[in-house]
Amino acid sequence: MAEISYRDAVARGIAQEMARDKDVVFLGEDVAKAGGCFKATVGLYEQFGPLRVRDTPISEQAILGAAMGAAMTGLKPIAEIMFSDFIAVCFDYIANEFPKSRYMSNGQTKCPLVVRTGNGAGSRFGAQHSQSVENWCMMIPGLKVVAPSSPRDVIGLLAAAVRDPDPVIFFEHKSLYPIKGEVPDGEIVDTLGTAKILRPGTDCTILALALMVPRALEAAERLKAEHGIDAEVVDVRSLVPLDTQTILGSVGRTHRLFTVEENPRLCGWGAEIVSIVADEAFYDLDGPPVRITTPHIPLPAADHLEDMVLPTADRIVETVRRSLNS
Amino acid sequence: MAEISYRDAVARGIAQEMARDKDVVFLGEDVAKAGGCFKATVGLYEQFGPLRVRDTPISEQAILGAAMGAAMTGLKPIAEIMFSDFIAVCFDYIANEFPKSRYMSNGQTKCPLVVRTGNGAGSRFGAQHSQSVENWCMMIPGLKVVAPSSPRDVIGLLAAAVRDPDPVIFFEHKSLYPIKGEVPDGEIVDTLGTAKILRPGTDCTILALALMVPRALEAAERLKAEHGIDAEVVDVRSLVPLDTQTILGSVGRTHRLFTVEENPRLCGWGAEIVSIVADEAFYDLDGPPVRITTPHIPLPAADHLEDMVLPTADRIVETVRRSLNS
Amino acid sequence: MKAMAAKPTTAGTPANDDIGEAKRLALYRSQIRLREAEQRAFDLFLQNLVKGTSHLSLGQEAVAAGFAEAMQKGDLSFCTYRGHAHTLARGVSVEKVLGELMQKDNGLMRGKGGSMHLTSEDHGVMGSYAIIGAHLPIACGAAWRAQYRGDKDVSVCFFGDGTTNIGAFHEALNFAAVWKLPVVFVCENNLYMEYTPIGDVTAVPSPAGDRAAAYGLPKIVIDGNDADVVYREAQKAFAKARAGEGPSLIECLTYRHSGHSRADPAKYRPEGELERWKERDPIKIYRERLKQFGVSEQVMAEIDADVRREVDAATEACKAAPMPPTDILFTDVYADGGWAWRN
Amino acid sequence: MKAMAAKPTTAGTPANDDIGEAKRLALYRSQIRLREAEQRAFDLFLQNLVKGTSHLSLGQEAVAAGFAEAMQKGDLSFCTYRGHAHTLARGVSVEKVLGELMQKDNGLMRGKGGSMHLTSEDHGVMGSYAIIGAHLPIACGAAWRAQYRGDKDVSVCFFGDGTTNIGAFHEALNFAAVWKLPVVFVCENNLYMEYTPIGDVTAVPSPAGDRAAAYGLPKIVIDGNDADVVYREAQKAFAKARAGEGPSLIECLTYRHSGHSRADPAKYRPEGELERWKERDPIKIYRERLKQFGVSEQVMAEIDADVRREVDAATEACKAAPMPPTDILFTDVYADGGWAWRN
Ligand SMILES: Cc1ncc(C[n+]2csc(CCOP(=O)(O)OP(=O)(O)O)c2C)c(N)n1
Ligand SMILES: Cc1ncc(C[n+]2csc(CCOP(=O)(O)OP(=O)(O)O)c2C)c(N)n1
Ligand SMILES: [Mg+2]
Ligand SMILES: [Mg+2]
Repeated sequence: MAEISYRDAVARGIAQEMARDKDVVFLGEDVAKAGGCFKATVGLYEQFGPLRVRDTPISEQAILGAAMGAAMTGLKPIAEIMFSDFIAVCFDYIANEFPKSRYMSNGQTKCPLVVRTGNGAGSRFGAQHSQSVENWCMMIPGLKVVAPSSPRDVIGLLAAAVRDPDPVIFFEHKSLYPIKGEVPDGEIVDTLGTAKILRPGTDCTILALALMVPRALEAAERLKAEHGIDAEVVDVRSLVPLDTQTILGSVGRTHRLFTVEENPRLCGWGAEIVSIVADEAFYDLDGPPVRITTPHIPLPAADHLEDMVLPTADRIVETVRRSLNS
Repeated sequence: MAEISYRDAVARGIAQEMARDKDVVFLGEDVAKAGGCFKATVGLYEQFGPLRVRDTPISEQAILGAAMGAAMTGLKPIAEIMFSDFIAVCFDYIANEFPKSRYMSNGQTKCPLVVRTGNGAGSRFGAQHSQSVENWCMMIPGLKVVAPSSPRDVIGLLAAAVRDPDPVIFFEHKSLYPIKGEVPDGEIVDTLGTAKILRPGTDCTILALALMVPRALEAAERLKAEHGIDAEVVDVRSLVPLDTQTILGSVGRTHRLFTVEENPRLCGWGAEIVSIVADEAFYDLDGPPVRITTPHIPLPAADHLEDMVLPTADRIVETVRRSLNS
Repeated sequence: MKAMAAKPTTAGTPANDDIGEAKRLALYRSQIRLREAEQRAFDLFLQNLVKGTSHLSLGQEAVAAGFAEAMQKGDLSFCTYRGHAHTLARGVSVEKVLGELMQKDNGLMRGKGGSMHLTSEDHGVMGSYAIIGAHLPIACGAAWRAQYRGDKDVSVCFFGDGTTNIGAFHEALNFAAVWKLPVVFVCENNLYMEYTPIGDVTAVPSPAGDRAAAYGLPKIVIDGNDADVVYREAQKAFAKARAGEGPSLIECLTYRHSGHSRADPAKYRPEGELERWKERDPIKIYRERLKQFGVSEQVMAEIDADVRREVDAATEACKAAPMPPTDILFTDVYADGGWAWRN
Repeated sequence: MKAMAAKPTTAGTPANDDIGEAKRLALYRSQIRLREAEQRAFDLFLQNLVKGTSHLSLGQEAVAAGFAEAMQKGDLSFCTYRGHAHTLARGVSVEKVLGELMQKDNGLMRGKGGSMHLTSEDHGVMGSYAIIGAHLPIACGAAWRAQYRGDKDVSVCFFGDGTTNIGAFHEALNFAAVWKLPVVFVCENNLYMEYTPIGDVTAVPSPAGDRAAAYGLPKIVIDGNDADVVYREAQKAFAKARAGEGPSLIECLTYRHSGHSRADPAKYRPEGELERWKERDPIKIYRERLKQFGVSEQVMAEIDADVRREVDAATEACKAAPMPPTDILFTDVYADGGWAWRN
């Protein structure tokens, strides 16, 4: 056991997989010699050398296209897209190439790759460098989509993503990079498609992802302490595959659902899960399923403005309390 | 009154607006001399000349970027992206530029443009030329998103989109191009953000968009004739702004909701609307709100396979009947 | 049009035959086969038996044949929606290609992909891509794998003149050059994007050739209607790639006799253009070449007949073949064979 | 490094003074102003008063000043995240720029945009774009409007060396050339993308210059640390654009003294590189130039003091300014001033 940061967990996860399998290669902008713009890949270049850890031009389409071609022919590339907002400049690979080639070729083509990217707000970077865009990927059939909330999950889910035979988009939350957590020694491999109940509870289910997980946990403690409401907190972790069993199971016990997501309001993963629950567990619900999201606006740069728009523990407490008491 | 095709309505709508306002200009691939790959823009080049109707290179980023720059500085460009799947190669403009510049500049920047694009399945073009991608746009704050189902709406909503001061993404359904409908003479201007109740009913609400509208209408007739179920059919028409009043109003009367969308399953507009209704009209609902969608798979090319995956009148009838009788 | 002026650049004689009779006959056979198969596809389309869209490369056979004949087993082809010829040229059966166009169960991808996405990994055909430019970076990636592993195969990426104006072209060329990847980019300049003349939308006369220097590469523009010229240039580029000396960009001047796609009557051509290019039909050129090298009419006729037999048999097999079963709808989204996005 | 070798190419004398004293003083003042303002931004950052990120162009002032001084009212600037200098050079007040960096209510966009998105339409600053390459096509569009309407303004688009490798660069250059748009593309080659030397990731030695021919444009690579050189080249390009003769692509060799962004200590520089470039500091060069032309130390000192007064006053104003009110959060998403996506 050691306490390491989410940031260092990224490098450790990649190193674990590169040490295990020489087909794992890593490319991206400033990732090698400089150790990455968030310093999340420091040391990999030194450890694995210039053939396996490669700096690229500012050419996101070339990065993802090259990752795909390498994956189709036998490697297991990890590609970094520095900020997840930049997925927009290489979205064709995410939307039209990675997820469709196997199907269109009737199973001939494989695409075992991982795209890692810095997601989410909190750094006061403004509207083009702060978005949460996991829904841009969740909505595309044929991808897998993961977003860890802790250093341990970073390693375990990254390892699972690298070993997975399908294209996985791996969202690291920029505001979590400095946070620390306990991580066991030795190899860590987790399982995609599994949500985790982080805090069992009986009065309602709160689903959260990435940076929203610690906020949901804090809210749950306060709901209990201040209002006697016992909330179950589930870290969704994997949007595709989606662990609907855990989610439906939880709602089946608590009868109330809240989702906490950083996505802007419309068509986020909260909408998907609420729709699944409303359809499949309608008669389990004792009241309306409620989404807590960022409002449907671009993100402002100023710190106190940015802080106001993301869901906070306060907002979660207030929303749950009011909804359960009404 | 005249009967014209959805395809011809596109050219008529553009011509109506270009004749009215010389700031309206039009650009895209093969749109000018060749009249467009779907022949939806035939005659515009002849009528408005080479300065206002321009063929571009195969450079979707340049097309949308140029439209934005022109819009910022005084023109009202209409840009064509031939197939909506290609939005993936110019998604940065859709996701990061058009919708954020006004906000980031604290209101200094304007962006009055329209992106028209051929959306949807039914032509057996396979996975990269058949997608319904209106949700790719709906999920981005700052855009407006429209998808007409009839020739009259094509003209009226296109005119509204051109006159709108914000960026509007205008989804034409490729499989509707040949269908015909009555269109009044003279100028037609509709209103964005308004849904239309096409068939009043009392037993349930069926929301549909674009190609799904005629299927929903057919299903409603059959539900009535074969099962005595009186369905209200609402053409959503505009995803942003979303006419939640009409939608909530309808559900308030019928107490049951079905959405019929061509999007693949996850994070479509159906999920958004179901979530809104589940939250805001939970106690109006007499049973689970149900989404009828394309399954979450890439689209196959073969005709009978493609026909099987899109929602059909049959599937709507079956789903509604079973759900209402259970 | 410019290409019209160019005479076949290498009218070899038996004395300087660097290609040799066996390869020449193979080049001939391949071109005939592509021509016959695509002509048949067109006939079947007129009979309403080809579904969806389809993009023929009638008139462009010398490029596909010339490159494919220069490839070795293990070399990889990356094609576009206009990929029938390149797929066939790697040895995929006419039946599998026509079957896919007819969306039958015997098709290459059993109707799941359709004519724009022909893929046959067994033959090194690593896919046909229908988003302009997308496959250029993908070909780089395959070449990167070869470089990383020390494999000696070359990735060959085919695309059109119009494709040189899209961003992915630029990113891929720079990337390949910087990483010195064993990839060969082949631009088939058939003078048009869909319906718009390439000159109307391109800043330079040679859409690929005049861009090569931007990536530190030599300008190579060749007669794409002469299979020998193509074959020789392909060999050079492949040798360079295998020697670890990096990518090549080759512009082949050619012309499509058919419309852009099945829906296109190609009315935008200036009068006489098609006729002039038909005089430089690659098959006509190659028949003359073979004659020069002393190949008899009878040998050619036998090849023609042989090819026709394959195409006829394929046509019958496709007509008789069943539609794909509906259970394949939900297979092969993910590597586990299924499509489950939830538990 | 290559630029190190180049001496200032035009060490004019009063006899051949094509620029004239008034403009020279303006160029001097502008460079000092950019330097002082950015230096202040750095100081404020060290005091923890600059929030979010920020990208200084200390050392690159000659490019911004040279272009801005050649622009006319109505000409349009399109900048990147590294846009403070270009914004200031068009006449935007130091207070508004520092205010935005400090995310105060007196900022140019009241803290809604942040340092990467400086925009002041009143000054022709049509935005600063933080997605690499995005603004090149946008500048084309503004130029298209000018062409369509017969307006005589020029759109000027600034970007870095690393940006030449992204797809949008290629699309924009071709588009501008084909449409003959009045747009000037200015590549500030400061030798690095973020932390990676441009030579490591680019197929040609001059990332912009060696690409110009791919768009039918002449290769122009100039000393970007000499404001006179920049000013003259800008004038030429603007005249060409206004005459309807199409776009230009100008590569300016320069160097940033600071790190890529506030987080970057710039450890990746080879030893001595920064020092060598500081010898060619644009402000040092320009002081010498002014001396050559007989401008006294005292005149320069007065300008310096004047600028310092503006910067000091701006600093105080920004420190005193309130935070932006929270109600602006929900304004100006749409043209109606609000954010309503539903009724
Ligand atoms: C990104 C993208 N834009 C547009 C299209 C539509 N489209 C299909 S083929 C084509 C023309 C391509 O021209 P070229 O590269 O010369 O190839 P050719 O068809 O002549 O072989 C276009 C514009 C597309 N498939 N993808
Ligand atoms: C599409 C995209 N990719 C990557 C980045 C991250 N990024 C910001 S600045 C930068 C380096 C840009 O280098 P250059 O064009 O030389 O400009 P400079 O910063 O040197 O002025 C990178 C990679 C980005 N903002 N957008
Ligand atoms: Mg072509
Ligand atoms: Mg740079």
